[in-house]
Amino acid sequence: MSVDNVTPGEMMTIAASRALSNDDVCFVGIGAPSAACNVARLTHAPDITLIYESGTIGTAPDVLPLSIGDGELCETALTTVSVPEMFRYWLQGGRITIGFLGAAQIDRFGNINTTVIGDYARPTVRLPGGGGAPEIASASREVFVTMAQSKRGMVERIDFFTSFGHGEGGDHRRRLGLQTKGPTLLVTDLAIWKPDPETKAFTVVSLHPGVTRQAVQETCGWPVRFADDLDETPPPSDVELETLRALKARTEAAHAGRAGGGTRKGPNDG
Amino acid sequence: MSVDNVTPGEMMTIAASRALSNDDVCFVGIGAPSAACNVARLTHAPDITLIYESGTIGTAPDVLPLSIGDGELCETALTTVSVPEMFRYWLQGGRITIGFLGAAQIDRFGNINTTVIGDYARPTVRLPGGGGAPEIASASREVFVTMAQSKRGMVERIDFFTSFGHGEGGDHRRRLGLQTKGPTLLVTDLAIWKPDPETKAFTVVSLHPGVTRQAVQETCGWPVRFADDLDETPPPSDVELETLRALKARTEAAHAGRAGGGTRKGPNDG
Amino acid sequence: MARFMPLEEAVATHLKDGDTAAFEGFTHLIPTAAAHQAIRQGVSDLVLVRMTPDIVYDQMIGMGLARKLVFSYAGNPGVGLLRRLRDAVENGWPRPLALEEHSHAAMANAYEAGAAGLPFAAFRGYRGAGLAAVNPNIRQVTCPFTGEVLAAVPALRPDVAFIHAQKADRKGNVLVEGIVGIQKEAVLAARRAVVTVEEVVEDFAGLHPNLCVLPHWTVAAISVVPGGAHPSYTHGYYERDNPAYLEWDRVAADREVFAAWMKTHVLDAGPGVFAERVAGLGVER
Amino acid sequence: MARFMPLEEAVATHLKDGDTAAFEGFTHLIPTAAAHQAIRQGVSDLVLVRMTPDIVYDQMIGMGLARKLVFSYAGNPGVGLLRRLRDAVENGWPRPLALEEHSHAAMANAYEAGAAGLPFAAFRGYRGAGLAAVNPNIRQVTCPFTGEVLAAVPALRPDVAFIHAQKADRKGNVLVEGIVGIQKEAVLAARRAVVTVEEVVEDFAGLHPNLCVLPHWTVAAISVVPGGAHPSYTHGYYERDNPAYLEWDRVAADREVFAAWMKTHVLDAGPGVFAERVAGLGVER
Repeated sequence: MSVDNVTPGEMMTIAASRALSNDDVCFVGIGAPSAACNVARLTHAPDITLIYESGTIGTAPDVLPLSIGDGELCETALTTVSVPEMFRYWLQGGRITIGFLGAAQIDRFGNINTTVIGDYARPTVRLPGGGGAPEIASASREVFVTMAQSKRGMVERIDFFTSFGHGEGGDHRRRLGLQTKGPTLLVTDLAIWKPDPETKAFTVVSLHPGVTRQAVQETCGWPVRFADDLDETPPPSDVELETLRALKARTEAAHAGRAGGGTRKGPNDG
Repeated sequence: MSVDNVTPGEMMTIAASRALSNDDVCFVGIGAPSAACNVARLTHAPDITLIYESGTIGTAPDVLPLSIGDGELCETALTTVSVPEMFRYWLQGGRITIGFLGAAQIDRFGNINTTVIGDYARPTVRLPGGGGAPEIASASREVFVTMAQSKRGMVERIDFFTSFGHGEGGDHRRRLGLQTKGPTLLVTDLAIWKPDPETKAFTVVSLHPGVTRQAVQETCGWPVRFADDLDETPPPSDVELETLRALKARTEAAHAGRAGGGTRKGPNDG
Repeated sequence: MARFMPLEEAVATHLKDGDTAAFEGFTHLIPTAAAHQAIRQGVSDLVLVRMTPDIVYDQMIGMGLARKLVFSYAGNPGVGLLRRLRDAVENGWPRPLALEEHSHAAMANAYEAGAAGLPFAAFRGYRGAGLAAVNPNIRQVTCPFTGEVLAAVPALRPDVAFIHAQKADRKGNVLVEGIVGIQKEAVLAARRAVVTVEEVVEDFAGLHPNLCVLPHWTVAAISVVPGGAHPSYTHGYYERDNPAYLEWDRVAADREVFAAWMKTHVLDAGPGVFAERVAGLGVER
Repeated sequence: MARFMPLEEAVATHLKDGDTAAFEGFTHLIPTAAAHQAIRQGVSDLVLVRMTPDIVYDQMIGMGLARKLVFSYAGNPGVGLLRRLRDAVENGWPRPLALEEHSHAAMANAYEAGAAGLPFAAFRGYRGAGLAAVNPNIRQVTCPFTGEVLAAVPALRPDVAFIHAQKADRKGNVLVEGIVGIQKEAVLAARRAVVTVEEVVEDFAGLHPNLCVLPHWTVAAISVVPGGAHPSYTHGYYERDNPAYLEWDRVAADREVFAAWMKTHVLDAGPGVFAERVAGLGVER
């Protein structure tokens, strides 16, 4: 398939989906992670276990959920447990192989901020907060992150440590008693990043088709390191692209139609 | 109804059943407590909530269970929860108004032993152990005990504190930080006992019809105290006795009949 | 013991100024009707507790009912930020709002500890996370066997919890199905619980034995409010009203638009409007 | 990942000399067939864990498989004491048996902590109870908010857990219904789990969403053994064989009667006998 008509967002979702395997038990964040996980399930990893923090285990939604608690997730799940059980038996219990997160702000060590812009006590922008992320980041065996690149999002220094990645790098996780691997993969709309084995700083290991080093640096707030043996990400296959587009089309059709009788309608970009 | 044909065991069960009310949430021990609780449910307290430690909440068995986990308990329950939930949310959560226990050995302060006869490390007789009793005794708002009298069962000094009643009496519970009332009622086959308000030692407050003070003392291992205003327990009413006997008859019929094909049959006194 | 009563009476009886109140629901079964009744009642100085404050908490905060929020994720699910919450936190409008912020794991464990009658919850959490430094209710406890240091948070014990559920039986037992979230724990952790339900059935005979049922003696009041979770959804009854969540983003962006919307849709309305609001959202049953 | 295999292979693969092993079941769903297979396999030096050791543990202890028992109530349910256990504890026959004794609340919390990946469980227990003085694994932890002193016990983390369940689907997901007891926690707390089931079905489509289901990736092996819980029962399949519990009291009373009974009914038998044993105990389905 020609790369020309593939959007960067599509390339990001598909590249992220490839990192997941049939044996993974994946704790899925909403948005880009959810799309990637479901593309994996609908292509090369049909037996992957997807878990959303609302308690749905082994879910197989036909359309992408708008929230972590959509009815579709429960209706297609193997089982649905309470939220305390989800966080105690399933996440803290060490059963999650991949915690898949998005990020508002991230630094080169995979530390994530979704709490505040500015000072915590007097924030410029009050963001939603961490939700499940602090313990997804510490209890999952490894963490994947996916987000579109921007200087506002990929920063030299995050304003708040919502969830801990590699801290200041090196063996910082180990020093805190964290036995899990932390962030091992960052997939953006431009590139695939992995932590340097020593410093743990994210390093570009693969550029998506047509993306230049300059484009990566221009949308990233820290000085970018590129791997010596830099790859080019294989373009989406027909199956991957068709699967993703069909999923998005089903999602839009499903979420556009329904509205209640008592409230006025707002614009629907869902 | 004439008292003549009422057995002491029947009188015990019926007298114990009368102590329960419609609003009680009762954590039911197997054996005599179970019979008393179900007679209460089938007579004056139809809305009583009976809970067995197997997780069955609001159960209404048609026949008495042989164990705390009989299928009948689950089939007639409002809901059945896991055992950890039972002990965490329902017992420790402070929702049980009456913990209803039997006892192998009891002392005058309502301390109970179902663990060992003799030394703990080298017991003469190894009894089953406490099961739910230690925390039933501490977490239930009050504790009722029912047992047939005998010098072996009602002793000056128990061999092991399986569950704590009033300890050495007085304010011993309060000194241990226990906020609950502890044993407030002991119903035997001969009498009804309640703790003295000051010393907390069990005192006979009512003799069952036809029972003498001497008979109570002869089957009790400590010097018995009788209340100044000693009552006589009202004899079973026709309804009470018929309900109990019908329940026992249904129980025997239900438990006698069923046996597997692969093991030889033993005597069935169930 | 559960008593059936109109929602107005249930809220008036069980929600008082200064209460610590949890209106719980995890995307599913959000007790919108009860929250709107609280707004109409005009209660003040609440400490609002919820894992996932969304539109109804944005509304309560925007109307000035709350002095403090205990939470772990405050967002308009599928849409973005909560603009009335932001206005309160960033600008103190209409009044300042204190925040006690946790992670989901901490809140879930804290409710669980509350339901279990414990004073605190221990869990392996907050390692390297910034909240531990800004929230004095995040402490530590050491395992007496391994020496491992775990995070500890106080149990949540709200004065009152509000939830929405599918149905009650005539005795007042309550059934919650689907994404059950944190509702059972919220009810058991609270001193009083008020439940709105879609309908009342004769009894629960024939139900599977292991469902999520709250016995009638764990609930103070039950009010029948069909559609009472709208724009959230009730599994088996009606679907989520996604456009309403998008609309809220527009409404909440402006103080005056917000005030006008609240007058029309909440202050001048009543519990009866919820049935209409879900009329077009039914699922096959 | 669950693998379907004959019970002989499942026990041989997953139960080794010296293992800490839990055969859990709470009156209901006792994994008798798996325990009998362990006896036939002749494994030794086990640390047996169970809240309610009953006939099968009496048999395993009487056959000398165990060096230690971790438990909270050891009895023949509805009948009385366990005579082989008594012989081991009181007389050291056939070998001495160390006891680690807890209350039900402690064991339930310890399994729960094991399932939750925690090193210990804190609960309000053992106050005034004698076990705290004789069991060094009962310690204390202090609430960092209220100062209340709570009991603490180490999490249970068996090497292997055996349970019996109603059914598996073809992928190896397992359904447990009725009195679910401690089985889910035992499986999740254990390093490996072996499940015997009454039957295998194509899938679990159409089941209520909130049932007790163990995903296939939490289970190591599944063996189909109809009747495998006899003389215990399987909700929806067959009833409890009460006379067998009474018979056991007679069998276990004498070492030679016991040995002969074990030879006939366990050593010289196989998993196939269980289907016959429940033939007369079916319930209407």
